[in-house]
Amino acid sequence: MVDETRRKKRLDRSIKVRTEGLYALSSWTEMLYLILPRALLIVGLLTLPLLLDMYWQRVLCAAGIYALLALGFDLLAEYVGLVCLGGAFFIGSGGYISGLLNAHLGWSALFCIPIATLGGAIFSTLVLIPALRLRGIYFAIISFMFPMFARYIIIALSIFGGTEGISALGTLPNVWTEIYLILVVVIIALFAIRRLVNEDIGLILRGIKDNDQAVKASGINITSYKIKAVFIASLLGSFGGAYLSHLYGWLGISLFAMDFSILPIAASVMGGMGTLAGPVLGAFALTPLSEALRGFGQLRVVIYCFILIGFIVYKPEGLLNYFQRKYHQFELWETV
Amino acid sequence: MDILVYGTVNSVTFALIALGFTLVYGVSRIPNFAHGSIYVLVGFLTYSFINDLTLNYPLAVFISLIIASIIGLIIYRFILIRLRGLPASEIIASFAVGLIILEGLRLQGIGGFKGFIGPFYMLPNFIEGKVCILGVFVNYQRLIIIGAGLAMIVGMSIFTHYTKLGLSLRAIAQDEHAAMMLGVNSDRTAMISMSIGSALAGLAAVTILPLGNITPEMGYHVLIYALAICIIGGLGSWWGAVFASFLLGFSMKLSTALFGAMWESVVLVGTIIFILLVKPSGLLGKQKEFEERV
Amino acid sequence: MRAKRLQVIVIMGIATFFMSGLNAVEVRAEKKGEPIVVGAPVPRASAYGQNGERGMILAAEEINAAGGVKVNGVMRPLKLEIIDTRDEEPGVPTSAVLRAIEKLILQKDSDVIVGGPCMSECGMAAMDLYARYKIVDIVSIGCYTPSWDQKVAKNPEKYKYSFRASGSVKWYIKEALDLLSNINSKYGFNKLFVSIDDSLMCRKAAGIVEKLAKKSGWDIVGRDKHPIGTTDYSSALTDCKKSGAQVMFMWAYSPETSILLKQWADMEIPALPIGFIGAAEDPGFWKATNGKCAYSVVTLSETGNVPSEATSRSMDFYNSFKKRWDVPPRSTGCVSAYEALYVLKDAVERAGSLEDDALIQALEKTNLPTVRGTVRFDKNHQIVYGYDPKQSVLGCWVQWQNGKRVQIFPSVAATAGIKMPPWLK
Amino acid sequence: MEQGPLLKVENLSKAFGGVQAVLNVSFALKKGDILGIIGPNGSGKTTLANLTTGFVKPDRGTVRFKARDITGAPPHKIANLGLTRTFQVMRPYHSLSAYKNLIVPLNSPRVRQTRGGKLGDTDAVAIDILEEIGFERDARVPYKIAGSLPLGYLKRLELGRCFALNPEVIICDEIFSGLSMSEITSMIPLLERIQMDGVTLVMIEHRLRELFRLADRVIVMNFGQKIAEGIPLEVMEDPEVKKAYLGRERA
Repeated sequence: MVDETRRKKRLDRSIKVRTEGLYALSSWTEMLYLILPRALLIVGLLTLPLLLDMYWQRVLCAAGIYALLALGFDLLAEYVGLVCLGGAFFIGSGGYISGLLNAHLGWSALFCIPIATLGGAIFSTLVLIPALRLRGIYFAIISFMFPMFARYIIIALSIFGGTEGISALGTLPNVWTEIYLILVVVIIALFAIRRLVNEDIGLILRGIKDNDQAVKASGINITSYKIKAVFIASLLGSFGGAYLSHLYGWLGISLFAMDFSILPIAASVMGGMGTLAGPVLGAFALTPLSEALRGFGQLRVVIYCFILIGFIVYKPEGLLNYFQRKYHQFELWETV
Repeated sequence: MDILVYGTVNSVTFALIALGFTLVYGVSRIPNFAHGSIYVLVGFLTYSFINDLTLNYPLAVFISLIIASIIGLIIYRFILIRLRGLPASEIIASFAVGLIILEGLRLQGIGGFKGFIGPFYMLPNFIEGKVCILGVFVNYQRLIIIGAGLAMIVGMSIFTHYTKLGLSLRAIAQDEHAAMMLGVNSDRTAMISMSIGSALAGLAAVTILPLGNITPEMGYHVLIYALAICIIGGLGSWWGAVFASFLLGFSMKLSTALFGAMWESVVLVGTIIFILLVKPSGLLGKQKEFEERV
Repeated sequence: MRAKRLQVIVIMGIATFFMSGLNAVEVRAEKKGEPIVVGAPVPRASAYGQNGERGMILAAEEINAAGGVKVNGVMRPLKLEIIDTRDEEPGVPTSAVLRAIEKLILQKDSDVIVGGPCMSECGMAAMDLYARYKIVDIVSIGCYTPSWDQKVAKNPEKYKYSFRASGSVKWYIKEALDLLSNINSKYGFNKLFVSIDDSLMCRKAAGIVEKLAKKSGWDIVGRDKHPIGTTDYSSALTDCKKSGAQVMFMWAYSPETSILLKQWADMEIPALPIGFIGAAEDPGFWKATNGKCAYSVVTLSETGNVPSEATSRSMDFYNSFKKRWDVPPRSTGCVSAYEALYVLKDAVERAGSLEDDALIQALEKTNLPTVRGTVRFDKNHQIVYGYDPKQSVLGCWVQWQNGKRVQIFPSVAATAGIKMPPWLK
Repeated sequence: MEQGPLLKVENLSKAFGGVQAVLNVSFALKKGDILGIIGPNGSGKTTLANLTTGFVKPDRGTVRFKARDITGAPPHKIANLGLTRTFQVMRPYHSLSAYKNLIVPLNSPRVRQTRGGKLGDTDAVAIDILEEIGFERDARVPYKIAGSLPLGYLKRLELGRCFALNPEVIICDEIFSGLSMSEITSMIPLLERIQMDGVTLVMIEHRLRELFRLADRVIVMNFGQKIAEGIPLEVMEDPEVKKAYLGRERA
């Protein structure tokens, strides 16, 4: 089937080469070439709600939450080497703190969300600290256990509304606040983290992933850097949780549901691990996909999984890397 | 007494569930998140063979186990083989396969398939009846579980120590590169380990399931138990897994007796977290394992 | 090259799936007026959800066959939009369930919501959604929590959109106690053994039952709390036998309860099992236990799930359900979901429009004789249960007799008396 | 005036499972020394380095650095005191360019302190250090991705990573291994320069001839124990040492 005498060759586009050195920018086309993808993402995300009907706007809100989780997951997995399967724990701690503040103290949602974001992040970071020295699959599994543990504790002690949860929490002022709050946070988080990983702290984190021994021998306390990274990731997750509990005005043990741990990872894998923007893109593709499949009723999950596996197996580089390649390079066939 | 006898049964149950998972992880470093689904699938397959195709019991069990091992083979050959060394992808892909199986079992109305909904899918006991041990009534099925568990542990250790295939499995588990240089085909061995692992999951299913009902939700529990035991025991170590099964089996029974059943799950997860934090190498883990984990 | 072709095939496959998948469950109706869209969130993989869904489809088909719903002189058919909420499945967050409901409201333009979700956490959270989108809903599958009507009572203006046609645990407990009193006065039994699943909900509920039973003259002679998943009950049953209990009150939803009842029969425990036994509700239970479940008494929540002459429509419903689906109705959620569509039809016809306030007022004034009695809502929008089919709707306690579930309580609807096992004299 | 030893190790022992990796090893290091540690494979040299720098906790014994007990302290604390090391297995942060590799040590508390809290342009500092260590700036070597560098540069990079920390002691774990003769020849002056800058070196080595050109003193280890210590050429005359080396060669 495959033609043995030809092979595919990939070459960088000349404009890519020209724009690589930052000081060499000389024309508008080159500027545009650099800015276009970023602008497309920002403008695209910000105008999307205006084009969609109300239901898809809601889906977009949910996608935003998954995007934040995926971003946090990608940061931890690809830049620190901590494969965290405990996204639900961040969601849960943020959601519960915000919801409880709102339900018991009556503070408004807009006030509770920032407090819960910070509080949830501090709480989940503190809880995860003892686990930080673990590596690879071991950290993955222990982080997978934390949300379940929280869930069982809440059921066993019957605290915070027990199995029924608490509903009728305060919601956000209006539909536009709901949607733009999350989108703006996603965009800010994405660019802030992209910036962060290229700062010194980002380099140190990558160093920890590549070779933690050498980092230790360089006089760096790797635990404190890991804590910082986990804190950042849990900030994102806790914000997502706090936001979610006010989006629907509810809190309950299903804030710790496995979906919040697994889906963001799927999004990262699909979008392209390690690219930061990829997981965000993945979340904004995967969540609507899962909603679009609702028409199939029960078959939905099965089809969804097939698509996912197809992606992982046949396009393991992920969406973003694929697009990036197409953007920066062209392909031609050459004869051997 | 109650605790002693039933704790033992509980523990052996755990060991049966976990051994297949440990084998796969030990040999190929693949966390098979579809383990629980295969367990449940074998239960339903056996049920269907007995009730819909009216096969006799041992034959039904035999065919289901064969199917399970083929499924394990397929999962590795077509999916996991391309993902070796990417833990996140491995987890996602195998979990997705598991979900497909579990959700597939519940689908209604496709090709006349009714879906396994509701609580009434049971396998018959091998032998009905019970005996009295130390003043506690134990039915034969539970003794069979203990027997099967012991047989499996002994069988596996003979297999891995004295057969060529078993030795190559162990070689891969200890040092993949060295083994490959010595001519052990890593992919083939991993594939075999997946199929044996799946068959072991199936074997666990057919011995344990006659005690209760089969529901798709069990897939998740089985997966969690398997993870828990492997982590606590030290991965790849038979005795570690067995030891961890006993630890969990008894601590869960004890917590039920002391604090009430709702603490059972808390104790389960709490033990895992505690052990990983205090002794990250697992209970019987060695220095090599420690370095790998921390 | 090959990869390209594979891609094309995959894309085409997905496209076909999309097209075939849409409108998968649309009930055919005669084309007259514009259809009334009824959104139905249902956990399709759970037995309760499946059962309720069947009830609703049956009702919609019947209504449409009879011409539909008459709104201002126009006959409008019902269009049932069923969506799988997947609540009751592990790993699914409530927010995903709520999003499914939002899809019904926002995208499918549902005029009303009828059905689930089943889980209390989801059901309670959904109320806020209905208030937000100002859409009337009739909860009719599951969601039995007593907090539901308390929540409406707290803020009746906000939650005026929500009605509950399924029962509240509160009433079911009262029914159970009345049944016990019946037995007490008829057989003179007064020794009660309580056996429950060790879950929060069961413990709470059984605690209330114990307290009230004590008040009405029962002796609690023993207790057994078994962890969910227990598969051997011999020691508990031995205790029960020793305690001299005459009635074994159960509250258990784990499927393994079937083993308990099998062992009960094997050991010939002289105490009548009565209670909330999830597994024993299923029509297949007799076969699953090889008939050893005989004599156990269980509630199916709604008259009409077994043949009964309680009202003129009880028998009709049972027969047409069995004809449509080849299986008898299971239990909880089936009749109430079926009736909910008739309640809706009645209210819309009286209101003459689908406008919220008119519909809510009409629903509040509902007084509709139907399968399990007469549907009326109290001031908290909770359906009124009772023992008089002309004033309220009836529950349904059955006993397994000769392979069949036979209604034995409430007395108006009963088709047989309680039979005692031969070893209980 | 006679100073106390900079690094003093007493009776260090460590066993892994049943294997006694290091047993009762003691040595002292004076400022400005170059100390060589030699011994056959598996004689516990690397473990000794691990024990000294805190990567492995000793079962028994003490490590004193500048008269301070650092036994069992975490590696990064020890590094911040000025005792650091290279690794036998080279693992640079291969996805980063060479100079970015030095950003990591430049962010350590020690560097911040010694430079008065002001780092300025860390990139520039990093490139300066690399140039000092033998990366030709003109050939843009410091900008290359670390993963693509040849072994010689990797060893220098590893040394540079330690050097960036402004250390007082560097323990070099087999820094010559795998290098060609000419690479080693160019490495020796570099090490000498580092020593002249006031850094005390401990060299764990297999290449005896090259080591003897540098080292003032050597320790010989076998089976986890110190069997000899002294001036390089004299030590080799020691019968124990001969046995350890020759015995191995005969086998």
